[in-house]
Amino acid sequence: MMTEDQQMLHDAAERYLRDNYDFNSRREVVSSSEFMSEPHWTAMASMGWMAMPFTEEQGGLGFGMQECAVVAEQFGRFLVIEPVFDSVVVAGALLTHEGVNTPDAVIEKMATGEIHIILAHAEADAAPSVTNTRALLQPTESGYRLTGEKVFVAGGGSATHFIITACLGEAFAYALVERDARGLTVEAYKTYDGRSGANICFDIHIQASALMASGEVAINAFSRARARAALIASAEALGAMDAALGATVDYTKQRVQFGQPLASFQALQHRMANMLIEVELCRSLVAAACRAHDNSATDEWALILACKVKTANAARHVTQEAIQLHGGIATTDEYIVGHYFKRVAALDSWIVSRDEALETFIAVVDAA
Amino acid sequence: MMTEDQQMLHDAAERYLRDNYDFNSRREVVSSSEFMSEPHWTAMASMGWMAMPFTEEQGGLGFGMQECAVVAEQFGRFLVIEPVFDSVVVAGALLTHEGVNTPDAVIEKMATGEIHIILAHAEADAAPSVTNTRALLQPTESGYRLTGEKVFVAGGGSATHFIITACLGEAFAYALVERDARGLTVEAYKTYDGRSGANICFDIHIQASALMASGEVAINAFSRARARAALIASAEALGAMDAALGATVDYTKQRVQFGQPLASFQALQHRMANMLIEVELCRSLVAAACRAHDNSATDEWALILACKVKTANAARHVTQEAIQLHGGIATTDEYIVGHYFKRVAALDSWIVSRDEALETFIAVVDAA
Amino acid sequence: MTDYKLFRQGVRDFLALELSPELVRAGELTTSVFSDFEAALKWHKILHNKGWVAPEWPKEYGGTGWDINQRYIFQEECKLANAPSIVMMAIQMLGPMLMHYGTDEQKSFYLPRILSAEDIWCQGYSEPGAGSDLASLKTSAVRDGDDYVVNGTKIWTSMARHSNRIFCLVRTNKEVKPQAGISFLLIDLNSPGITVTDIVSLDGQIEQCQVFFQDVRVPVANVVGNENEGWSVAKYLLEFERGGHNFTIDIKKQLAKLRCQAQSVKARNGKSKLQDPVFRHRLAEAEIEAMALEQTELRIKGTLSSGGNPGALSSLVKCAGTELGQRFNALSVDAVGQAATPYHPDSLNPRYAGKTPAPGYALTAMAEYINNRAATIYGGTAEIQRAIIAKQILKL
Amino acid sequence: MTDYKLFRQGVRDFLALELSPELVRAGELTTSVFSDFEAALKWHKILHNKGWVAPEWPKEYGGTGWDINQRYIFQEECKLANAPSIVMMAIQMLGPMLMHYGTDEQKSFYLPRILSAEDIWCQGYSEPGAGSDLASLKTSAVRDGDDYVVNGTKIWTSMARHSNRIFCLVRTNKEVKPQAGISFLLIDLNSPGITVTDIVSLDGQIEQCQVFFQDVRVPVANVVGNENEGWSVAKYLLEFERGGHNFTIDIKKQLAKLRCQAQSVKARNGKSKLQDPVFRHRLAEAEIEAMALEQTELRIKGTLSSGGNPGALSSLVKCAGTELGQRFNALSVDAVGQAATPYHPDSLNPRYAGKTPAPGYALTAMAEYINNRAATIYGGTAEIQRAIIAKQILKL
Repeated sequence: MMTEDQQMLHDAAERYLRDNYDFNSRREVVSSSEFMSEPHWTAMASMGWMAMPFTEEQGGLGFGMQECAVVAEQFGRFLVIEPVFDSVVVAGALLTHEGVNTPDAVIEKMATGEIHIILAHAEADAAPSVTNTRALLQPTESGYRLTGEKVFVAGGGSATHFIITACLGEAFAYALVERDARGLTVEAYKTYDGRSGANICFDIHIQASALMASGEVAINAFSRARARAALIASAEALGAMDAALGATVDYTKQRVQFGQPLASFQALQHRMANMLIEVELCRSLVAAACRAHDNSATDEWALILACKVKTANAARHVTQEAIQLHGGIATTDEYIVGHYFKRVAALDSWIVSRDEALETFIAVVDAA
Repeated sequence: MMTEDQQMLHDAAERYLRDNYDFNSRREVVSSSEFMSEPHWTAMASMGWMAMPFTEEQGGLGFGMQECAVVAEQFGRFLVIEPVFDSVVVAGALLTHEGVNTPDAVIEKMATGEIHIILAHAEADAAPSVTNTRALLQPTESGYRLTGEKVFVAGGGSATHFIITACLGEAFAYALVERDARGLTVEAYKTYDGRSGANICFDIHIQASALMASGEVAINAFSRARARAALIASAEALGAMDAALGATVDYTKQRVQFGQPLASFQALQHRMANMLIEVELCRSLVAAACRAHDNSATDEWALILACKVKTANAARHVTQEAIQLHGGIATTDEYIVGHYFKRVAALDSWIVSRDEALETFIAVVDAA
Repeated sequence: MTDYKLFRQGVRDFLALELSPELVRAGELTTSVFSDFEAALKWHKILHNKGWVAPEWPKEYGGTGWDINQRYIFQEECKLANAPSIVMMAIQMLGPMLMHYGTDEQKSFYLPRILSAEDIWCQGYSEPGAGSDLASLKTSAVRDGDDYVVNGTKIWTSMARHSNRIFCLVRTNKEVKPQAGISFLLIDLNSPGITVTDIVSLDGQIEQCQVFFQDVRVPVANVVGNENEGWSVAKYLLEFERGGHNFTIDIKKQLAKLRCQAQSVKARNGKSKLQDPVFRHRLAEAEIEAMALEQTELRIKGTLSSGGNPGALSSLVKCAGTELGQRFNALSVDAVGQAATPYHPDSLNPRYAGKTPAPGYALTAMAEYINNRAATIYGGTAEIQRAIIAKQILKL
Repeated sequence: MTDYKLFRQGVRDFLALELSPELVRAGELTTSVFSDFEAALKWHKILHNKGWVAPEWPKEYGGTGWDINQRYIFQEECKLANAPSIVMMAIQMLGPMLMHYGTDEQKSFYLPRILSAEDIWCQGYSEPGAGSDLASLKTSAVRDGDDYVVNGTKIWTSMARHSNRIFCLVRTNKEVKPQAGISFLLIDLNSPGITVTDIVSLDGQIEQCQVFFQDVRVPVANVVGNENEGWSVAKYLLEFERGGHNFTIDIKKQLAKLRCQAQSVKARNGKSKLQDPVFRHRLAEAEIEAMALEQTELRIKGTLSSGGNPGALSSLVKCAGTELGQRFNALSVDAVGQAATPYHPDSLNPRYAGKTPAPGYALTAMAEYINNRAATIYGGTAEIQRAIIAKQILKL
């Protein structure tokens, strides 16, 4: 059950997106040369969504992941392409962790939408793990030289800044870099889920103050950012699968075959019942994992990882079934239901992949 | 497609079992104090089934696993409890492998059913692997002293002899021992699938000639016996799941609920179609794996292990569905369909377990 | 606010004091929803003495007055302490129904006897030709003076061999639509004309029976609710059967048992089966499902405590919970391998002290695996639950 | 007896000689049943010159005279060599049907033009309101002198944008039972009154079209078979569509690609994704399914070579084969992770020589994953196949 705050956030997000983010106008943006809609971005900032995870002292609303997830679920439901949470929740976690040297102004600008910051971490042939990077930070007289390459930076098409992870000597570290920094090349591209990505290549000089964190602080902050990314991915996947089920229910009720609505066929009814079971199990887990995170509960990590695995499995199953039960129409670009499938396919491996989450889950559970 | 020989074997086995091995008379034997039916054993010997895998010189019929599997499938279908193949195929493989010192008379007696020999290998806390045993063979003046314990010897209730695996120094070895050997205690029990098992405990003296094989010969023979056990288990599972599907189809056609035969409900139709898909995929794989074994094909092991994994998965799925689609009646001892489920549950871990087969499959495929 | 920690400690103290080794053994060796009857009865009486036998009942009728969390804690601690399961049909189903539909006479006569176990009840709904399609039941009750004359048969009546009474659905009017002609009747199993026969289950145990009625006379006063309104009485009951169960508690217990089994068995890699990667990954996926189920049950509990109605969510939980339980059963059998195969009923008797063919950790695996296939059949099959979900939630 | 080794070598030699790098690239970058059209057409003409474009056809009509094993070897070698897929609708379906039902004029006019690719055909069965329930189709053909006047629309007509002709099911009699009033009609897509619009697929590619007919005049001579007997003509064709495909060849290709993808990606344990135990076990289960499928296709091939009729086994293989293909697609996407996400159509163009946002091994993964969802929908949905299995094999 939602708190009053959560219910208000839910209702506001649902209303705004229903009124302003219909599938056809989304399609227009996706098929344009833009990587996202500036007007939507501005509107979303004014809805306060970008201020959610920051404290009041930081100029934010002081909400936890429970509240962010409520809005993220609506993002999944309406297939929002703007990387709001990529910036404020994921990069936000990296910039607001205790001990990180972030200027107040940066947080303020994130919270108002003036800038948006995207984490650039993955490298072409590095194994996924918290701190595996071959990019280098080398001290110079005036700061650092930062060299390397990063790939598949989700949301990177429209980012104004990147957080780039790198090794500083033996230590894991990360720096905040402007998109138009000299020596930074951004190859941006569209992604199958209507969003953007970028491969970036850099040999740049940064000031000492641009080094946000290193060593243990950086590792802890990064781990927290990953946890939050898993939660956002789960919440979005929940919204997407629930919406896909809703579309399937509606469609099968009106589509007639062999003289009857599809919804009257028992085999399809049972499959839709199975879809609902999946959705509801995920709904419980997303809420519980967010709560555990907000409360720093002892089972926080187990719940977050379980949530990631379960929502990834379920979202794949539900959106695949949604396509199958629709038939041909769902294989077209102009019909919404296949887009849920594409979005959850991209979410599956975003920052924390399903397989990685399962492997880590086992380690966490067996260590407990 | 079956050869003429195979068709004849199939027809004869099917006819004999249909006429003589109905479910009710099987139940009588199972609920008696006997571990199997002596009359059936004698009749099965006279059908020639026990002579199948032995060469003509050995007094056998010279058939391959393709022919044995045809009969084993019928065993699965009629839930035969007599451990015919446990003896002639599994122990038979251990006794007829090249380099094994088996007296002709032993093979002859197996082939005529006069004796039946069961492999005793597993130990209480030994990991399953080809040669892992803690039983000991120690040379004495007149032969060997054999000491140790073996557990879960499937078919051990009625065995006249055991093949006991043990270490002879560093070497893996096995000996042939009579059930009433002095110093051998047999604790026999019934099993959930209506068969028998035994835990045995031994400190016995055997003659030198009772040592059947040791070292590389023993390892190779054992590996071949395991391959054949996996094939027999697969063929039986195939027969059991096919029969379970047949029973389900028949039952749902005549059972009326909500004014219609169950078979007319679409959700159940689709599930039965899925069951059939599983059965037919298994049928193909069983035949192919047996053929590969008989021809010593290069992909023999991959096919056998794949066959074991697939039939175990499918048989579980199909027999569980068979119970579910029947409803309450299938949860009773007096109705046949649940017994298929119990039989395949026991077959799952017989000699080569499903998980073990999967693990080994990966090793075999990745080494190829 | 209730101090749940303190409450939990109180329950633990009580269990430590009252659960004899034999009762614990009966709990450990339970392979179905029913424990050894003798042990269950002993335990029932101990709980009754304590006043804890029917925590769900209102206090006025002999309940405990606990809130939903306390009831959950109690159930959980009983399970963890391996208390045997008591026979619940009357407490879980008949009792609430009598409170709702019963006359004052019925309530004052039957309810105390349920609590004290003076009466053991079984449930007579299903018939050989009427399972999921309950409305097609044929057992008839024909009015004759102040009695009904009952003829027909009921099947799958769990524990009928140990019961002295049965609550039944019977047909009192054949002229109307199937659902409309059914009444709810309480019958003394010692009445002349009743025969009870055992049904041997697939695991070799006897829990189910078939009950035959031949010209059995039952006083008209034994109808609950109005004549011909038995269908709505029964539906009220089914809600209790569905919502009353906490699958999570059972599944956590299964998981603990399974981890112990898997730790006791060596795998191919020489480590325990629990460290065997194939098995571990399958287990992890099931563990994750268990967490999702737990959180869903907590959600329902939250809705109930704040006075809400979880509605068909309980069908959803029944589907997910029973199927997950079966998945754990299969993992158990996979974990212990051939050690699961010996069929040795003595081993499952809490009073047996002899040798067992299988090691302790493996004794119950196969019986549970087999017995629990029924979990998706009784109390509304998985197919019926899915139909309810499709109709009531998805409005298909 | 045919020397299959020699035959295989001959095919390999031919492929090595004739497959240009651009054609191979088109094969590698194929993400659906259709390759880049330009490349496919080139390859069609090369095959036609060699006389190998329609191996399934009888020799008299321009086939190869190969036995079933040779045809399999040919398909397999083409796939392994990354030959592009040619547009098969006319060769696989229309051709055999014309041979069976066509007039001499129809045969001698159309068949050579199919072989030479002078005609490119598409298939007009489905309509917006008639998918699985094909018999409810509404496109009408009304007799007017020596012509029919056709009105209506066909949807999911693959490759219509590249075609000059369409074979259609149209309604010629509305008064009879739905199946009885349908005729099979050959229509020139250049006829006045026809409009073809593209349908953008979920993967961003255009393969499907919708074709609109407004008062299109089609000579009566273009009916195949008798008027109002189109339903049985179409059923004959559907058999070819189902039986004509060897899923194993595609799946072996997928498996090889997948192994290469998984080897290229690092997993958490520092080794390649292929050595990541979670992934490896999921892959192994799928590999085993592929072996079961292969052996089933070989069984069917055995039945066919000895003149038997595999019947509804082909429905079974279609279910298993398409769903397994989708499973491999999902494994591919899991293997390559975020490298699958870039949407960059140029990367899939065999003539593109620029930079690609994703590495070579990952270029096709997502497009295949998305596109192949249609595999269980077209050519008879998985649900229709299961209904066929239930009815024709299980007799439910």
